Amino acid sequence: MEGLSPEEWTAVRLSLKVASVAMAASLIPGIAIAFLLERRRFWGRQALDVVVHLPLVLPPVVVGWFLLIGFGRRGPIGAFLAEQFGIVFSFRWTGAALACAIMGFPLLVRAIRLSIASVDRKLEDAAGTLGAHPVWVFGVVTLPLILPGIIAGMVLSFAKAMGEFGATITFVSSIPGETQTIPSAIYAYTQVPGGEGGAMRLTLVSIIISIAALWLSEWLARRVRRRVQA
Amino acid sequence: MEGLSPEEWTAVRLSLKVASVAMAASLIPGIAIAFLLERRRFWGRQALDVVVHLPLVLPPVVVGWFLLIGFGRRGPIGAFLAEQFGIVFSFRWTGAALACAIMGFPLLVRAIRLSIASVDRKLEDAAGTLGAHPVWVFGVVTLPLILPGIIAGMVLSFAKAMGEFGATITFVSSIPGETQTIPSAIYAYTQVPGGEGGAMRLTLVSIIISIAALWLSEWLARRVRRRVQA
Amino acid sequence: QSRDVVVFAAASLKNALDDAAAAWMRDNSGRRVVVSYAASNALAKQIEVGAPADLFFSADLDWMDYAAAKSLIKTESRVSLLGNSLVLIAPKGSQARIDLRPGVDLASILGSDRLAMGHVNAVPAGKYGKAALEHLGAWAGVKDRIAQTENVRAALVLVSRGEAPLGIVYKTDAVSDPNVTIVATFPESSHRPIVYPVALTKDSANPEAVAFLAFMRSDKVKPIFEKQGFTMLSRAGSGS
Amino acid sequence: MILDVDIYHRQGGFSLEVRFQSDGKLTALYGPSGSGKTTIVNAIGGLVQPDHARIVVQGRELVDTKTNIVVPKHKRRIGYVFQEGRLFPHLNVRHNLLFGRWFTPSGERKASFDHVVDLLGITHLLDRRPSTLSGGEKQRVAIGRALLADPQLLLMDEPLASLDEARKSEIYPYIERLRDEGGVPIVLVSHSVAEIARLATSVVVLSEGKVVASGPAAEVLRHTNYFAQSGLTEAGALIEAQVSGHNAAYDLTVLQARAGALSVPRLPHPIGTILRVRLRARDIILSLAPPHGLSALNVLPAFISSIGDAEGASMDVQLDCGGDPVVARVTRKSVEELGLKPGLPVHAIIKSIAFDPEALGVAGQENI
Amino acid sequence: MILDVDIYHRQGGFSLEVRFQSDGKLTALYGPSGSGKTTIVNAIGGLVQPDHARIVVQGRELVDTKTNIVVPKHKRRIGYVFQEGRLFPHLNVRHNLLFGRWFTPSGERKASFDHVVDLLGITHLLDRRPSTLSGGEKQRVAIGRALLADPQLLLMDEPLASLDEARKSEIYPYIERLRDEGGVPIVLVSHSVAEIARLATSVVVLSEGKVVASGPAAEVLRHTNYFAQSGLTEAGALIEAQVSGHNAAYDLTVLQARAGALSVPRLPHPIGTILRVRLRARDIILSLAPPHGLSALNVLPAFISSIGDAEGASMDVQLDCGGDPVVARVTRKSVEELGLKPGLPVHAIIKSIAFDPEALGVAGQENI
Ligand SMILES: Nc1ncnc2c1ncn2[C@@H]1O[C@H](COP(=O)(O)OP(=O)(O)OP(=O)(O)O)[C@@H](O)[C@H]1O
Ligand SMILES: Nc1ncnc2c1ncn2[C@@H]1O[C@H](COP(=O)(O)OP(=O)(O)OP(=O)(O)O)[C@@H](O)[C@H]1O
Ligand SMILES: [Mg+2]
Ligand SMILES: [Mg+2]
Repeated sequence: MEGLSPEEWTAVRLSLKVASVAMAASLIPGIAIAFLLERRRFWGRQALDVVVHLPLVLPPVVVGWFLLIGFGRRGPIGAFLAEQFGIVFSFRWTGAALACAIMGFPLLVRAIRLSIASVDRKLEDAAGTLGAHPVWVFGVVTLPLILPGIIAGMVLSFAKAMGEFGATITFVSSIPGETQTIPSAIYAYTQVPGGEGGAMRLTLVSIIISIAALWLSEWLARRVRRRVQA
Repeated sequence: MEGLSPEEWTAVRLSLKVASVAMAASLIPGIAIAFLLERRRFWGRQALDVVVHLPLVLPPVVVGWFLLIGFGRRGPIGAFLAEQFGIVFSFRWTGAALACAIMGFPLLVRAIRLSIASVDRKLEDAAGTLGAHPVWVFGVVTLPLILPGIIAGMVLSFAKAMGEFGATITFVSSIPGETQTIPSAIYAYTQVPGGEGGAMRLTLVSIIISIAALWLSEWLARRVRRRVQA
Repeated sequence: QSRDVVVFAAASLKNALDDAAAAWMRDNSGRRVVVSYAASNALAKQIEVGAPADLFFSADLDWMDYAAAKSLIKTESRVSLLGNSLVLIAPKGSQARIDLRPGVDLASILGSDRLAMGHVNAVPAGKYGKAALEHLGAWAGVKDRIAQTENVRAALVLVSRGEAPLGIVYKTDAVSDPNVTIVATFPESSHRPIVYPVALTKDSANPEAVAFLAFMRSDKVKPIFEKQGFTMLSRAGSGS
Repeated sequence: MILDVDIYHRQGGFSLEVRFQSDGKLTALYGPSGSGKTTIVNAIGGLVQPDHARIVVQGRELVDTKTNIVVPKHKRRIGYVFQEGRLFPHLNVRHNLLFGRWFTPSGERKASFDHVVDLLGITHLLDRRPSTLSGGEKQRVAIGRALLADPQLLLMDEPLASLDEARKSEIYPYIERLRDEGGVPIVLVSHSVAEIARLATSVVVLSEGKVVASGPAAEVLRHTNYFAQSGLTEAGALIEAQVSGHNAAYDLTVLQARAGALSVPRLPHPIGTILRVRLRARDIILSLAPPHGLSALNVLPAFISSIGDAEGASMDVQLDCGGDPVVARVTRKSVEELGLKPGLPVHAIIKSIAFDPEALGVAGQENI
Repeated sequence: MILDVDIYHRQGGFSLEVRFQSDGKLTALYGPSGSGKTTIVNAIGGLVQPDHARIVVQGRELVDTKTNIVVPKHKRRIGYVFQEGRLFPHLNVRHNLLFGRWFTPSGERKASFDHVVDLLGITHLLDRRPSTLSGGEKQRVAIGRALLADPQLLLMDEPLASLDEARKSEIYPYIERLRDEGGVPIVLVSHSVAEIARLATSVVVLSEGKVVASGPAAEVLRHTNYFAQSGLTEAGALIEAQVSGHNAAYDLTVLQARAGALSVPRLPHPIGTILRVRLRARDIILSLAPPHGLSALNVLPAFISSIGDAEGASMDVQLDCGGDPVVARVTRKSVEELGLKPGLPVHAIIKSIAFDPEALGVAGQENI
């Protein structure tokens, strides 16, 4: 098997960037929403839960389509963000990252929720009696204790972002160097005669990246678990 | 918005069947593999971990393609299963279920793994001292304690199955009444100009189903959590 | 500093268009063509919401018409550039001998097996295939035995892997796969002409795009497209 | 009033209905398992939100459900030693110990880290994770964590339950000092009458969610019947005595109480120190005549002030030893045989050896 | 040999190196916090895999690292009361209690559920979840769970630490019966010398991972110095005595020991029952002449057999009371003033009241 072409390298680099940014950007909102869903009872909680799960339930193409409508240049949110903050998603790599982040969001949130649910609330109480404001308690007790869940969520989010295709290509198309991630490139290969080689090549690259990511995450998880295990 | 056409109803029923079967069928292997990955150190563990994650990392189309090669009529596994047990996947709803199960598998396994990791091993030890063989310990201590993770995993698996499209259509194509699930039907709508109405209709159905599924899972989780919380 | 030419093209055009773009870039060093390959419908919708495309190269007429109706393209630039033909294929070594005449009985050949083809409502090749079968009076017999795929390549794979004994794909796809044989070619009269229309988008202000479109209409690219099995439509014009 | 507690709270089938006030700097909660001790402490600490309650500590109103005052737990400035440790598993021992300190106003950091760590014998554990500690080590770290938070109220739920005697008697003086010098009110849950007698200035006896008795330690402890089995062994009188001299030759310390002079095993306290001395009722032998040729060094002349009702074989004989109330537990048989009756002059005999460290605590002002 | 333990094990900076044999049916492990008691129990229970070990219980070889024998924990038929409860949170109390029973061969289910539940006072808790129990309630359920597994070896790690005295003295007789009638060897970790003296037939004293002393309880307990602080209060002689009569009028029971007759508060045991009686060294007063007019009912004539070295103010005087070895702890001052020396005839005076329930246990055969 030959090496990757420059365009393929571009796609690989882009995919890594998109997946990393998607994972990183969804982390804080993911933790926040997981905490809300797991710990708070508020009006609209059920609805929020459903919304978070939608990217999983709906075909990716539909998600991409909603994104296109909502976050496109002429979409209500897209227009607002572009005007107010100059953040443009449409047909930019940022849009690909947004699509990937959203597709991975339910996975991230679920993993973190599971971890939050298994935190011993008595430890949080103990921290409270020692004078820690609830925000501090979250920061110095809850957060360290849910690190395994956060890591698992990040793995899922990153892996999903590496494989995400439907929503991304629907939302931001597949422009080489800007929005053509590995899955888009693989897709294009599968659509033409003789593309199998290219598709396999990129598939292998994906697998190698995911091996590296998993290895890293396991290493992190082991370190963290050793600290957390009671 | 008009009601669903008979074909659409068929797709909805099929999707429910496929998603339920996919979820149910992946449960036992999911628990087993989660347990292996989380608790045992064996040769090939890393590889197994990667394989489990692949459906997430690879574009769904590629997964479908691998399924076709492996589980198709001429595929080594498909041929074997067909000959020995008469189990045929190709162009059957069972194939759709297989595709959905595999696509949801990494999510299921991760959720269960997280739960297993948070089980207090000391309780298992205690069960051991009381005479319980490790298999029993798993059944009467570990399993009940990881129920929250199992439920979360089932939700993810079911939701993923409701939305899965790429791998399914690649593997078993889209045959009304046999393999045309909601996402396939939505896909068809999105491909024709003016099909948005139909797509929206089915999208709504998907959302309603997922609301019901989430509601059910929350209810279950609440019951279980009340039992499990120390 | 000239901008890149951004082409939104149906994914099935990848090989042909990559080669054409390479040829153009060789001839006009410093200019770049960037092609985003995706499904025609996605591309049309994207252009509708303001995608930075200069050219839209669709795999069928429906989505070009959609774009035209929404005034997303410069109508005067629209041209039906490429043509293709539809064939019936079988796995290599298949004994099937079929004459695609009106009244042809595909159902009995299929037996309990499936006929693989693109989605009959969604995928262009599926739509053409359905029309052709209807024209030949074979649709009723096979309509319950169709395995509809997300794209025509997937139908090819199904036949190539032996999952389905018959399939309907483009000739361009069939000739490239050594694992399938073309059993018969659908008569051109049995379906609407298979054309790949291309047009400049309304918002495109890139002169290079005009130049590239002109290049693609020139004789220079003819061997490139024909090498991939397409026919250059000589009657290139308004093309609907 | 240091502690003013009035709680009504139901949890499951258990209802807690307690109301007590305590003037004491160290209030002990005593009662059988399941009588509601931890629930009370949790309510004071803010971990349980009682249905109805008013809790005032040294004038600070922590809870008043009538006026909807509920000070959040992180603002109560408490140090809580939990019944079950609750160490932070992700922090090593050092950071567990220092946890409360992060949230203590820097001007109020008084407890010395080195001293507390040394006292608790956990210096060698500082870099370890809680998961690698033994049961008693965990408990000691938990005590240290609460002490180092420099609390304004210390809640201790059976803090010394799984510690050995040697370690306990090292910790007692520290708690006494906190109580007397630190001005930190302490609420202590304990099943050990000996511990309560040594440390408590007030005692609240609980049973099935109700207060059975409450008041100054000396008073409550005199009623041996509150303490069931352990009362037989541990209850008795608490009197005050001053160190009046040390006898280096015999390693003895002589205390002067109103009751008379007491020889006890050598104590580290300087002459003049006021001690609280527990005279266990079970340790006191009564003699009609001044005894001779006995190995017991302490003989206190006394008058019988009253004789309690019989409980099984034994009777509590209340004595007046020069003004100090002392109680002796003797058999009914002895009472009859010796003809003991109120007003009779007797001699109370106590071995010096009976004064073990648990029986001898430092008395703050007005601690008895 | 009931218990034959030889363990070498390192964990972190701690190294355990113990070797002891025990003939006793109830072997108590005693030692300061962190001395390795739990680690030993874990090794016996199969929760810790020692680096090198040979552990034999009643002829059953549980571990022998030399021959690679390691009986898996679920085959050891043990009942383990953990230091920290470890109840199953997903099961209610009833199912926690019955857990071990599922795995007990049906022929060997001897412990009566109702009896154990009643004894432990947890009848009203059967349908509750462990998370709603108080600390002591959890501990009682944990004890019940171990007992109801009908183990062939009972491991108890500070099982009674957070129970009140009343509850303890209800549980003691049950453990005694298990020990004497059930033929179940018991390993008990305890910080309470009183508890050990009441229950143990053999004692192993540990310090920093090493065995300091081990042997029959009566022998080890006579050496008060092993027991540091608590030794002062609790150590003493263990002698055997038989119930010879009950005095209903005074609610007393008369015991006959070789040392002489002892009057103690009324006991439930029938005449003829053999008891083990603890004579705390601190409780014994020595008199040169037979005393008169004292409230103490028990006067045992004795000869001084030896006088131990001085430890601070006190000396242990070993007595021979008609063949029973008894030890009295008196001040050095008294020894000098009374001129005590080996061979001198003296009278040992003990109050009846000193015989609290902890001091009076039932003796099985050869239990002392
Ligand atoms: N994983 C570990 N790493 C390092 N040291 C450990 C580890 N586990 C236990 N230890 C140490 O081993 C020693 C013995 O522990 P063990 O639990 O046997 O003590 P123990 O006698 O039961 O004490 P306690 O009365 O406090 O329960 C302790 O000093 C403890 O700190
Ligand atoms: N959630 C609950 N539901 C029902 N009963 C409860 C709940 N929580 C506590 N209780 C009961 O309240 C009573 C008091 O509990 P608490 O923990 O205050 O007892 P305690 O005096 O501290 O006992 P211990 O000495 O055993 O620790 C117990 O009988 C307990 O069973
Ligand atoms: Mg409690
Ligand atoms: Mg221990």
